[in-house]
Amino acid sequence: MIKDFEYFGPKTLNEALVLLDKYRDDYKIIAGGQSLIILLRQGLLQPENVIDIYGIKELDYIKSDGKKGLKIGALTTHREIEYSDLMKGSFKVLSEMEHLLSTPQTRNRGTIGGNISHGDPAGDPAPVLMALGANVKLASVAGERILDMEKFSVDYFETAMEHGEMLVEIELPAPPPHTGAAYTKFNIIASDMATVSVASCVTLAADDTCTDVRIALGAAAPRPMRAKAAEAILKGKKITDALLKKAGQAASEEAEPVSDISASEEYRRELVKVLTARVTKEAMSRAKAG
Amino acid sequence: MQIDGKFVVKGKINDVWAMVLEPGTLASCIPGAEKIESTDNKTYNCLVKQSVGPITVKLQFVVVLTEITPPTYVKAVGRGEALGKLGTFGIDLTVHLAEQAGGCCEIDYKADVIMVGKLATFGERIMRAKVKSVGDQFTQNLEKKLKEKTGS
Amino acid sequence: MLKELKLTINGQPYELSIHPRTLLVEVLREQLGLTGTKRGCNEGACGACTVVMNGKSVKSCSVLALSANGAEITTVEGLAKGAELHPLQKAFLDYGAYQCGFCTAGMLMSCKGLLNMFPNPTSDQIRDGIDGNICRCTGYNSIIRAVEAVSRGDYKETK
Amino acid sequence: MSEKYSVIGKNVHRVDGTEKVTGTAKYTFDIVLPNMLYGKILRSPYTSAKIVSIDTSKAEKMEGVYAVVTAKDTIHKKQGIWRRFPELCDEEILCSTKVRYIGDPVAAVAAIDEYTAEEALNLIEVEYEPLPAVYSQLEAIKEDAPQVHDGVELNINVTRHIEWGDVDEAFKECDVIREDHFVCSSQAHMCMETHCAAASYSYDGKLTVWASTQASYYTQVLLAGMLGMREGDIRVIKPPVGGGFGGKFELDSAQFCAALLSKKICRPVRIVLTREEEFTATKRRTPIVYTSRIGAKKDGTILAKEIRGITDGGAYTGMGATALYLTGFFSSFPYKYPNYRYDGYRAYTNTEPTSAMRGFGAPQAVFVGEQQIDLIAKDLGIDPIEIRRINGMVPNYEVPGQAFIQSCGLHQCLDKIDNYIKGRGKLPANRGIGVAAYGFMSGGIFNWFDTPYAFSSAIVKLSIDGKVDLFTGACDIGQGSDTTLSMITAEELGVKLSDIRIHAADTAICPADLGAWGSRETLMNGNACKMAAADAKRQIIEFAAAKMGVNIVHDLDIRDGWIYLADRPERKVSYYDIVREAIRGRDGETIIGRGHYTPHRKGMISPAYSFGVQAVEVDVDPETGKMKLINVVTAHESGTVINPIGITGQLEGAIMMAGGYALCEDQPMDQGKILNPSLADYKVIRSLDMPKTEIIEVDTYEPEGPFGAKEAGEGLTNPTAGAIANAVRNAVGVTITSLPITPEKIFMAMQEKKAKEKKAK
Repeated sequence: MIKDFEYFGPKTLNEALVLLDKYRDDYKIIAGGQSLIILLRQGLLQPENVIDIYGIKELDYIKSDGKKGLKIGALTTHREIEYSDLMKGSFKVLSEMEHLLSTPQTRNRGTIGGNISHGDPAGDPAPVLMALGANVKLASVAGERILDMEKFSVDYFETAMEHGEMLVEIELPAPPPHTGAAYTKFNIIASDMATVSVASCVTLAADDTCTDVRIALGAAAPRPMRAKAAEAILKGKKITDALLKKAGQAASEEAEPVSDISASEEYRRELVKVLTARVTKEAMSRAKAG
Repeated sequence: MQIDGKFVVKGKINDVWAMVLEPGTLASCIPGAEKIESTDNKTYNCLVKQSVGPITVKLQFVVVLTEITPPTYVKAVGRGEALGKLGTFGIDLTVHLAEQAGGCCEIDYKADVIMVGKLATFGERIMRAKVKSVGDQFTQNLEKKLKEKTGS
Repeated sequence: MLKELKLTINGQPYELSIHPRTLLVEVLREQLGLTGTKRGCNEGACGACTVVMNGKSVKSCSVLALSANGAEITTVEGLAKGAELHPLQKAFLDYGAYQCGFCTAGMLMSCKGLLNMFPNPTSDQIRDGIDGNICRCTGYNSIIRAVEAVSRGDYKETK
Repeated sequence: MSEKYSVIGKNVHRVDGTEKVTGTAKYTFDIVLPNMLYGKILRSPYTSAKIVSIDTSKAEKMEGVYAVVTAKDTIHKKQGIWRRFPELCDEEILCSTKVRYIGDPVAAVAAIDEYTAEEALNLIEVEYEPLPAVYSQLEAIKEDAPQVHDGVELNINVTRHIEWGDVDEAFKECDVIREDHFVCSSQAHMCMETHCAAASYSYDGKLTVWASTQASYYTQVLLAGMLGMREGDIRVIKPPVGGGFGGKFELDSAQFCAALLSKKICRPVRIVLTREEEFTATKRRTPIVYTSRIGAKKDGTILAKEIRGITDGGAYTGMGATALYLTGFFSSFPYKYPNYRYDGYRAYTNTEPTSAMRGFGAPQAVFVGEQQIDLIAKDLGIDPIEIRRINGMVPNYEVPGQAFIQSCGLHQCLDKIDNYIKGRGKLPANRGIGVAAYGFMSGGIFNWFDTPYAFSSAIVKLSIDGKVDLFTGACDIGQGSDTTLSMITAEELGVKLSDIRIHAADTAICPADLGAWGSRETLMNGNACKMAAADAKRQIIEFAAAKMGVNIVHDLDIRDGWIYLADRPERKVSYYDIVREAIRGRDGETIIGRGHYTPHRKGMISPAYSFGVQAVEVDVDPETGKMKLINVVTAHESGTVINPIGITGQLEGAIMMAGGYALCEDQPMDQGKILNPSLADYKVIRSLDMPKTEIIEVDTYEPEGPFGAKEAGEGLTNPTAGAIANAVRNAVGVTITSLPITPEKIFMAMQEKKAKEKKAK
């Protein structure tokens, strides 16, 4: 049962930030509530104050800024991203990822900002955002700061957000030409959280040399992580199957998975190995096609 | 839930033994330890704060050393509760120390953790991962501490 | 401390005073007696509590009622028009798309949400559209056949 | 009147259809009574502990709390559904001195709302003294294992032995013998409606209980025993039920605690279990470990089978004793083993009790048996379908000393599936089709409940306008028995389905019925309804014959609302007119038809058996071991089909449930604690995971069944796990002997196989 709390429903970002500052010591922000309400009901969270930001319309947007890339407001629902016309080119992976995320009702209600702020290492958006080189914008009464997505997730359900801060925007840089991105997740039931997930974004030169690659792993460590050793193997080279296999091996070694009821640590490493190679190959073929 | 591992530190087995049982050492090694007091040589009262993301749990428990064979073996039983009716938990811990060549000592530990109540129902996935990371951190801290003291 | 809540359910406006902790499903079932909407798990996993909110399907156990302030909500009780069943309801009857019936309200509302997005969904869209609803009895395929029939236009909605 | 039947075999809307699609059906979960309180149950957090003391005083003083009950408020009895055997009645429900698993109830609270009730639980102080505990059946039967129940040696709760022929001699004659080990896991019923009950005890000493139950009669009788009341003072009403699957026909904590609380304060109390309680503190599918030995001649004739099963009983007996029996019996299905031996042991453990679940020990038996048949076929170099043909049961086969099988369409099913597989041709790499054959019962003959009533009864009452009220104790839990029984009654009486109004499973107005389990309602209750309708029909025909002045050489019949001469159908009178006149002619006496059914001289298990063969096609990802179900084709026979849409639904639903058992449903534990007691962690097949399904109906006629009908629903849960295991072997060459068949297990087995092959080179 949920313990009662004070409820605030700010309608503007400013109102919200003032509330965050005022109740600095004991509040929880709720957006779509798709993760938070479960924790409230289990009694694991018993905040005095709940600040419901879902009504802040100014944070619900997707803007394409041509050369500068894409900006997504924190309160954009998964569903809006899933079906947005702006998810083109290498951003198409975002809509594909959203399609795999949980169930229609959750996608209708849940927001991308809420998802990554929850900090679940098995969440779908974070690895994709990391692979795409996203930055997140955090706001507080003191002002704004921009953080690399990689630095945003810190540990299990922990982010770099300070008390009084909230996530307001996700910024995606425009990809160079011949860039392709792909995402895959392994689970047993389609709507389930990832046992392991991998996102990969590859940029190729005219001669198909890999000029840049970013690989991010989900559910393979206490936080979504970049597989930098794997990237190093591929960067600057012409990617072959043999090289992909090597990269998969490297990713599997740098991952820090644990055993749980879904899979053993050993099996998770195998999955990282296979999926890293597969999804990077897909990203590469998209880069070529792009 | 089983957690086990072993590591080697530089130092004489007797020195390592003395240090491991010193409340001060434990207090500084257990992540989140707020209070660790020894009432006699066998009983420790502990208060440890742990958090997983937004969830913070205060654990209050008593550890009793049930079997001691200096300087090679100690068995400890811990029982306690998470404050706020979140549940109770128990730890059965065994530690073996073994002298190794080159003035080193191997510490081999095995812990069996049982959680009861709400604490236990919070996603197995997260709890297990957290316990492992706390365990890892503890051994790292201990290793560091031992290295400092033994000057290796 | 009670808070004011205004919402429109099946076309009827309501004004209520509720505890902030109250979930949308609790308002519907306990305060308004709209027990067609079920609760199967209380953790946002089974979909039995699905309602259509501002045109989209949501799990009413995962929405704070206050967060639905001002919303337009349709529950299973609002599907039929007077004595005339909704096409989905007719198709569910014809195709035996229910057994114990406990998931049916949520299932229908997910389908309604789907039809709001895609008036003539494909089989794949239907499968995806009801993936958030567990049915322990039917194995889903009869539900998919029923919605396919609606999608084909076998059932006309009375205007 | 060219077609044989007017009502049965037709696609109809279910009789409870409109109320279910409009949300107006009122489940127990929805019941709100005037002045009603809400109950919650305090449960043991320990797997095994002595209860030193329970202090409820703080909870009782809390505002909004109206009653708290503990074992002290009971009459100190233990209950169980195997009533004939007092030693198997081992469950107090509210524990007095000892708790035996995490979830065992110790107290219950009734309060003004659920929030208050739950808060009050936190104020109850229970002092426990933890005791040593045991968590698996193999540990439990060791000499020095802690005892779950005092005085039960080696924790062995029940044993079962089934034997015929001379097994030891027969093995000597076999050309090939193989022994395999299998492990079958647990499964949750996962009914959409959790266990719940509303109880209202009146000041004049009568109790009414609305319960989400599969057997209102059992609930009535067991409650009477536990409350020290007379059965007749208890009325149990079964509203629409949100699924049962075997999990709702024992007396449960919601029913008992709600009744006890209500009795204490004479106010209605409703208890709804949470999903977590449903997962951890009800009952679950019985996990079993098997050792199975099978021997055959070179030509594929199987001579002998010897199987041992040890089941994890959990903390109490419940229906688990029957699962132990049935897994042994169905391990011999659907083959003519000339020599057979089963030894079954059920061990108590400190875990959630295990009991009946759809298939009732048979899905486990088929997982084992159908893999082993495939394996020995491979040893012998015989096609899997062929070995099943050689040994498969046939009509009028007697299972020695156990059962007599009348109708049996197994061989036709094998032919159909054989054709289907051949039609698929060569499959791509890493694809495989696996086959499993099965048979299942149409209701159990055993009467461990010791009921003095007929197993099924029905009453048909006619209104002046010919409309029919049908009263029966049958429990529709979603499987559609209300519709099936209404169809049978309408057919027999010769009226339209819409002329029937069914009143079911209200113990005060309906005759007793053993409830919905063991696939018994269609055959057993169907026979009772048919007999009741025939009784009413006889009375109408008597009057019609006199009225029509028919020569006594003619037979009269009723169909489609007309009473007519069987051999001169054009001579007819309206059924509706005759009923009106008949009632007037009988001095206004209501026309009532009565029917009942109890199987006699039908062996020890069931009066009839249905059969089928299933082929499952899977695709395995060779790099990860992930398996996808592609298509499930089932050829089955269930006698005359009463309600075709109902059968399709049963079949597809069975695949969802049995496929889940094979793929992903499991209840892993750590020292007696279920690790996934939520739907986020307990995985069930959803629409995107559901394979295509095809059904091939094979025509049979069961002489014992109403209009030739028999079981169709529960048996369909049996083949899938075995067929999937066989399909995986055919796809990638590995044998998975434990459930569930996870990608990780497939992957690891493939790795092992590769390593072996490498070594062999």
